[in-house]
Amino acid sequence: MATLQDPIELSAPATSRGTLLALRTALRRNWLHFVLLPLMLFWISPLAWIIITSLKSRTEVFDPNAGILPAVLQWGNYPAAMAVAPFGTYLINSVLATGGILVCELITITLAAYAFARLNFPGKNILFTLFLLQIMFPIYATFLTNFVTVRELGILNSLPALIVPFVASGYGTFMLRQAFRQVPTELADAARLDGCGHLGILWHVYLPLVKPTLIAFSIIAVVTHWNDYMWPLLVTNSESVRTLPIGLGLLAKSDSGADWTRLMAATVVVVSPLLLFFVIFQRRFVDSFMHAGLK
Amino acid sequence: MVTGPALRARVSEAGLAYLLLLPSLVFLATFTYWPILRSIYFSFHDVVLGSNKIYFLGFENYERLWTDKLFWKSLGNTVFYTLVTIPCAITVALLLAVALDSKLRGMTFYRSAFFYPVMIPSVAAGMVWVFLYAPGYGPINSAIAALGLPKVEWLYDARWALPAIIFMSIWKYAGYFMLILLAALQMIPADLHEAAKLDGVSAIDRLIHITVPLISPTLYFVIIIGLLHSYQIFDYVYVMTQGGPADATNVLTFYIYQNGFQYQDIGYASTLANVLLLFVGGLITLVALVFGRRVHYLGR
Amino acid sequence: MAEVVLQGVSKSYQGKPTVHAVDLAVADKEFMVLVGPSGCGKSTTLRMIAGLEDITAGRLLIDGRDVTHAEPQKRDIAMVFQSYALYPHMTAYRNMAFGLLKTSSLSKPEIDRRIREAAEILHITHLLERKPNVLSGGERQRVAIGRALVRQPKVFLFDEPLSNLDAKLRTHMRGELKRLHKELGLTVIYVTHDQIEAMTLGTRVAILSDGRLQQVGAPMDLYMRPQNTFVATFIGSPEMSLLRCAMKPNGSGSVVSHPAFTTHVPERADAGEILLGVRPEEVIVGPADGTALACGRVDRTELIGSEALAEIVVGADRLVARTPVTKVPPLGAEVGISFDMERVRVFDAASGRVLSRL
Amino acid sequence: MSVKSTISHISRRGVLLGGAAAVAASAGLRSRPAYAAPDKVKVQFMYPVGVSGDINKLVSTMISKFNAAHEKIEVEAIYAGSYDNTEQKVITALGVGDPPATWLPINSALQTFLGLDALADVTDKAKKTDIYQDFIPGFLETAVSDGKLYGLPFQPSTPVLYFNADAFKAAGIAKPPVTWDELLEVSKALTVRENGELKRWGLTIGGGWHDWIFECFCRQNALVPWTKDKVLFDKPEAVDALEFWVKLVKAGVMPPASTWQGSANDFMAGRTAMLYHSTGSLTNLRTSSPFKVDVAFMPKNKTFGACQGGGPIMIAKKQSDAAIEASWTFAKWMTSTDVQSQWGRDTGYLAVRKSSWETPEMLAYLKEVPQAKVALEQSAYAGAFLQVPGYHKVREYLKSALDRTLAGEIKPDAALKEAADNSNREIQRLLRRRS
Repeated sequence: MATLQDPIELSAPATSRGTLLALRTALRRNWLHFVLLPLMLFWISPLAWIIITSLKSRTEVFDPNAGILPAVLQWGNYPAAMAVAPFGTYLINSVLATGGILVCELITITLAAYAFARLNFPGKNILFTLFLLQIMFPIYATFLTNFVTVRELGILNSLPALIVPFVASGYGTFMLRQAFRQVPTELADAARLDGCGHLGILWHVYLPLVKPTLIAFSIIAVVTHWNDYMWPLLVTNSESVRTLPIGLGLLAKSDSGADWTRLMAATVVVVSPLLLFFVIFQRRFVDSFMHAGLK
Repeated sequence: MVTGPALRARVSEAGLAYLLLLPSLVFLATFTYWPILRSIYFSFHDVVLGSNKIYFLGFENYERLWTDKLFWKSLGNTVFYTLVTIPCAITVALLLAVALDSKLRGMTFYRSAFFYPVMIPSVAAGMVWVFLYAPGYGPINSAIAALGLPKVEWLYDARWALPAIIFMSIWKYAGYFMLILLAALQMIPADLHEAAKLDGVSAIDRLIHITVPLISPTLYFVIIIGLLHSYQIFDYVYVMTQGGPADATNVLTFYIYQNGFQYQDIGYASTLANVLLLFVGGLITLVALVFGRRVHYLGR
Repeated sequence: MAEVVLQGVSKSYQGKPTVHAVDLAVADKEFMVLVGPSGCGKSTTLRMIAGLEDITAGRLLIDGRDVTHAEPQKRDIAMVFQSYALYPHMTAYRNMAFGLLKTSSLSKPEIDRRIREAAEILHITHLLERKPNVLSGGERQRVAIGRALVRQPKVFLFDEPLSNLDAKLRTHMRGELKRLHKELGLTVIYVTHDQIEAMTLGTRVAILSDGRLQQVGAPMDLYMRPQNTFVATFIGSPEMSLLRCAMKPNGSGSVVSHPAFTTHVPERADAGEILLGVRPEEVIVGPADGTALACGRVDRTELIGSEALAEIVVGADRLVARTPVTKVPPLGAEVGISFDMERVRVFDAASGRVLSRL
Repeated sequence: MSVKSTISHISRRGVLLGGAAAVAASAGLRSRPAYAAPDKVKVQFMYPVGVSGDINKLVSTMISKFNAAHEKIEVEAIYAGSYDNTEQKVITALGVGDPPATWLPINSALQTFLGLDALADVTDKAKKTDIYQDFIPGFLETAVSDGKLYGLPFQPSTPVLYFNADAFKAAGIAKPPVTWDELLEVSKALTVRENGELKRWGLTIGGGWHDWIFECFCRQNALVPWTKDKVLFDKPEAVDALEFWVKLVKAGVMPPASTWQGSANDFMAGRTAMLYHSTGSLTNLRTSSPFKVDVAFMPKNKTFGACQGGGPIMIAKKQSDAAIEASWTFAKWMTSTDVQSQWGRDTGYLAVRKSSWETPEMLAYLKEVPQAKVALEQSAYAGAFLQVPGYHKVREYLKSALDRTLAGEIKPDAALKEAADNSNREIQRLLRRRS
C-alpha cells in the first residue's frame, strides 16, 4: 500500500541542525499515529485477552499471581474446544446460511433501493416506512409467529429456515437508497442517452458506483448473521443444520461459570473467518474506489 | 394536462417500481408484517406461549402497562442508554472514519482493530467484558487504580451497571458506524478537500463544513440505524447482567424477551412490542423532521 | 439533414407549468443557443428534446419524425452535460464506447475507429486509457464531447458544458466548439446562462424567460433589435439603461419627456409612459453646456481595458455610458449627455414591448 | 412428523405465501432423516448444557449406547441451549402441537408444563419398578405434584458452600462454618481490607441465582417459601433470612450484588474466600482455581436446608402410547444405576439413585474427590425449587426485592411483602386462566 510518509525520509541522516527538525517533522507527519495508536491498543485489548486466555491453562485464567501470559502455551484448548460439537459441519452451515442471506439480501435491496431512490410512484413514502418497520419491530417479538410460519412452510430444521426471515432487509434498502441518492442524476441521464433502461442504469452505473456501500453492507450483514444465535437455536434440531454460535453456546453455559479457556479458543475459531473476510474486503474498499471523483 | 403517452410512461415507471419492490415485499409481508399484525391481535388477548387457548382481554394489557413500574424503568433505561450511546458512538466513529480515510501506514490494521469488536459474537464479547469489569482484579479497575481513581464495582453496582454496558456498546459499535461512514467518505470527491486545504481551511473546519455536510445522508442513516439498534440491544444485558442488579440494566427489548419467552406472557410481550414500535416510530419521525431536511444529497 | 422542430412544447410539474408552449425550429447544421437566466426553463426544454423529461403537451419533430414520446436512445441525439457525467468507473475509452456498444450494432473495430478519430479531433488520444478522476476539467470536457461525437448523432445537445471551466479554458473551448461545429457540420442545441457565450457561439440564439420564448434570432439581430425590455437588458454588457419617460404623439413621431430632458423619437404611439432604452455606446458624453441634451453627475467610473464606463445620474435615473479611456470624466463632475437617437429604442412601460418604428 | 404431512403443508401454505414458495421448493435440503425403519419408534430428546461443553459429547455417547441397545427405539438428542432456551424451544414446539417426546428442563418448570397439560403421568409405570425405593427422595420429590410423578430426575444440583482452603489455613480457621452465626464470624475473619480498600470478601452469594440460594436460607429457617399455588416470601422466617443477608452486607463481609459468572470468576481469582454456588460448578471451580477448593454444607440456622436445581427428564403427554412407552424406556435407562454413576462422575451432577453411589467406580471417585459427597449428604435436607406457576416472573420479583434490599433502597419486610404480593397476583392470574 502506498504511504504518504516515506519511511526513508523520516530516518534521513540529520544534517547540521537537522535532528530536532527531523524529529519535529516526524511528529507532525505522524501525529495521527500518536493519537490512534493508544486508542487502538485499548480497542484490541479485549481481543488480546481472548487470544491469551485461549492459550492458558484453566488455573491460570484467574490466578492473580500467574502473570499475563500463559506459562506454557496450551494449544490443546483448541482441539478440546472443537471436540464439544461438530464444528466442521457448523462452519459449513454458517457459511451457507450467511452466504445465502447475503446473496438474497443483495438482490432484494438493490432492486428496492433503486425504486426508492430513483423512481416515482404512488405510495412511495408509505412503502418506505413499511420497509423501516422491519428494523423498528423488536426481532424477538417476531420469533413466535415466524416459527409457526416456517413450520407451515415445512422448512423447520433446515438451512432455508435460517435464511428466509432475513431475505428482505429494510436496513439494507435504506442504506443503499442513501447511497444511490448520492449518485449524480446526470450519470443516469447520460446512461439513458447511451441506451440503458432502468435495469441497465442500475447495473452499469449505480452498482459500480456504490461499491463501497455494497461492501460495507455485505460486511455488516455477514457479521450480523454469522453471529445469530436465538433464531437458529429455535428452528434447528439436528447437528447437520446448526451453526457456529450454537457451538459457542455450548461453552458459555450459565450453570457453572464459563469454560473460559475453551470458550475463548472457540471464539477465536468463530471470529477468524470473519476477520479474514473483513481484511480482504476492506482493502478492496480502498483500492477500487478511493475517492472515485463523483461530481 | 397529462397526455396519453406521458401518462403511460409514468404508469410504467410505477409498475416497474412495484415490480422491483415485490421480492422484498413478499418476504417482509411474510416475516415482518404478519408477525406485527399477529402481535397487534395478541396484545388484546391473553396468550400463553405453548398453549392454544386465547382469551379476549380488551385493553387490559395496555392498562397493565401504565401501572407496570418495571416497564417504565426499562423504558427509562432504554432512553438513557440510547441518548448516551448513540451520540458517543457516532462521534467516535466519525472521528475514526475521517482519521482512517487516508493513506496512512498500517491502515488495514487500524481499520481491522477498530472494526473487529463488531465481529465478536455477543455471547463471547459479553463474557469477556464481565471479566474486564470484574471488581478488584479486573483490568479496568486495575487501570483506574493506576490513575489514582476510586475503584468501581461496575456490573455489581446498580449505578454503574448501565454505564458499563454503554461503554462496552461504544467499543462494540463504533467500528460498525465507522465502516458505514468510511464507505460514504470514499464517495466524496477528493478535489473538494484539496481545494479547501489550499484555501487554508483548518482540519476541524474541513470536518464540520465540508465532510459532515457531504456525508450527511449517511450520517442521517447512521443516526437512524443507531437509534433502531439501541432499541434492539438485548444480547449484552442477557449475557452480562440479566437485567440486574435491581433492574438497573433492564431495557425494553430484554423486558419483552422476558415476558414473551420466560414468562410465556405473549399477550403482554406483544403489547410491549407494539408500544416500542410506536415509540421508535415517533422517535424516527422526529429525527427525520429535525435532520432529514438538512440532509444534502449529492445526486440531486 | 437534421432538423429539430418544437411545436407548442410545454412542461408542467405537478400541475405547475414551467415551460409554456415553445415553438422553435432548429435548422440543419445550425448552432442554436438557448439562453436565459437560471430557472427560465432552458435546461428543461433541452432535456425534453433529449427525452429525459416527458413532454407535457406539444410535439417534437426531429428530421420530420415525431419523437415526442420516443425513448432518448431512439431520437438519434447525443448530449454533453454540465458536469460531463463521465462514468467514474470507466476509462475515457470505455466512456466513449459504452453508448455505441449499447445502442448500435457496430463492430468492435468500427467503434474503435470512431473513437480514435474523435480522440484525434479532440486531441485526447493519449488520455483514452485514463479514468475521469485523473483528468483535468478541460480534458474531461473533451472526453464528454468525444462521447457525443462518436455516436454521430443527428443533433448534439449541450447543457452548459463550459460553466465548470475557468475563464481562460472557457474561451479556449468556446473556440474549439466553434471549430468543431464548422468543420464537422454539426447541428447543435446549446444551453447556457451566459449571454456572451450565446452571442459568440450561436448562429441563432433563442432567449427564454419564465418558461416563455422571448425572441429568436441571429446574435446581432437580438442585440440591435430586442423585442422587449427583457431581451434588451439580458443581451449586452453592461446592460442597456432604461429611462422612464412620458410620451406624447407629435407629428410623424412622438415627444418624449424625462424630468431632465425632452426629446423627439420617430416611434409613434398613444400618449403614455414609455421606457427609453439606451446602450452605453449610444450615450455621448460632453461638456455640461447648452449643446447637450441633458445634464448629469458622474457617480462612478470603471476602467475596462481600452474603454471606460461611467455611471451618470440623470434626474432620478442612472445610466451607463461608454467612453474612451482618455476622456473619462472625473468623479462628481457635471457632464452633458446626448443620445445616438438613431439607435435608441422605445418600450411600452406597461407591457415592456418595443414600439415599432415607422 | 411424517414427510406426507409436510408436503401437504407446502401445497397449502406454500401457494398462499406466493414468493416463499421458492423457499419451500428448497425444502429438499431438510436434513432431518426423512424416514426411519417403520418398526422403530423415534424419540426426540431436548437437553440443555449447564455445566460443561463436554456434556454435548457425553450425551451423544449415551444416546448412541442407548440406541445400540434398543432395536425398536431411535433417540435423537437435540442440544437446546441453556435451561431457559430449552424451555422456550419445548414450549414453542408445544404451541404448534409438535413437542419433542422427552426433554430436560429445570425442575422449577414443573408447574409451567403442567399448566400447559404437556406432561405424561408416569406414577403407575414408576410404581412397577424400584424407582420409589432407589431414588433419593429429595430428588424424586422435584418431579412430583399432587402425589403424581411427572418425570425422572436426571441431573440434580444444589447450592453448596465453596471455600478457599488455602485462605482458611492462612487465617487459622480449622473448619468451615456450620451455623449462620459462625458464617458471619468466619466471613469477618476472612475479609481483607488494605487502607480501607477491599481486597477480599469473606463471602459471596452467586448473583443471578441468588433467589435460589435465598430459598435455601428460608429452608434453613424451616420455611418452604411456596406452595403449589402461592409464595410465602412475606413470612417472618423469610424476612429473618433476608435480614441476615443485610447483616452480612452491613458488616462489610459480602458484596451487595454479583453475577453468576462474575462470582465464580471472583472466587477463582481469590476475590472472595467463600462462595455459594451450584454443585454443578464443582469441576470447573476445582480445576480452574489456583488454590485448594473445598466444599461444605450450607450453614444451618434452625436446620440444614437446601433446594434442588437441575431437572428431570419429562415425557410429552400428547403422543402415541408406543411413543410414551419408548420415552419411558429411555428415561428409565438414563436414570439407571450405572448410567447415573457414570454421569455423576463425568459432570459433577449428583447421581439420583442410592445404588449409583454404591457402585465401585463411584466409591473410588469419592475417595479422589471427597467434596462431591458433601452435596449428596446435604441433599437429604433438600426440596424442590419454587415450583409455582409462572416461576420465571416470581423469580424476577424476588430477585428484584433482594437486590433492592441489599442496595439499601428498601427494608427487608417491605421488599418481601411487595414481592410476595406481586408474585401471588401473577400466580392467581395464571391459575384463573387455567380454569
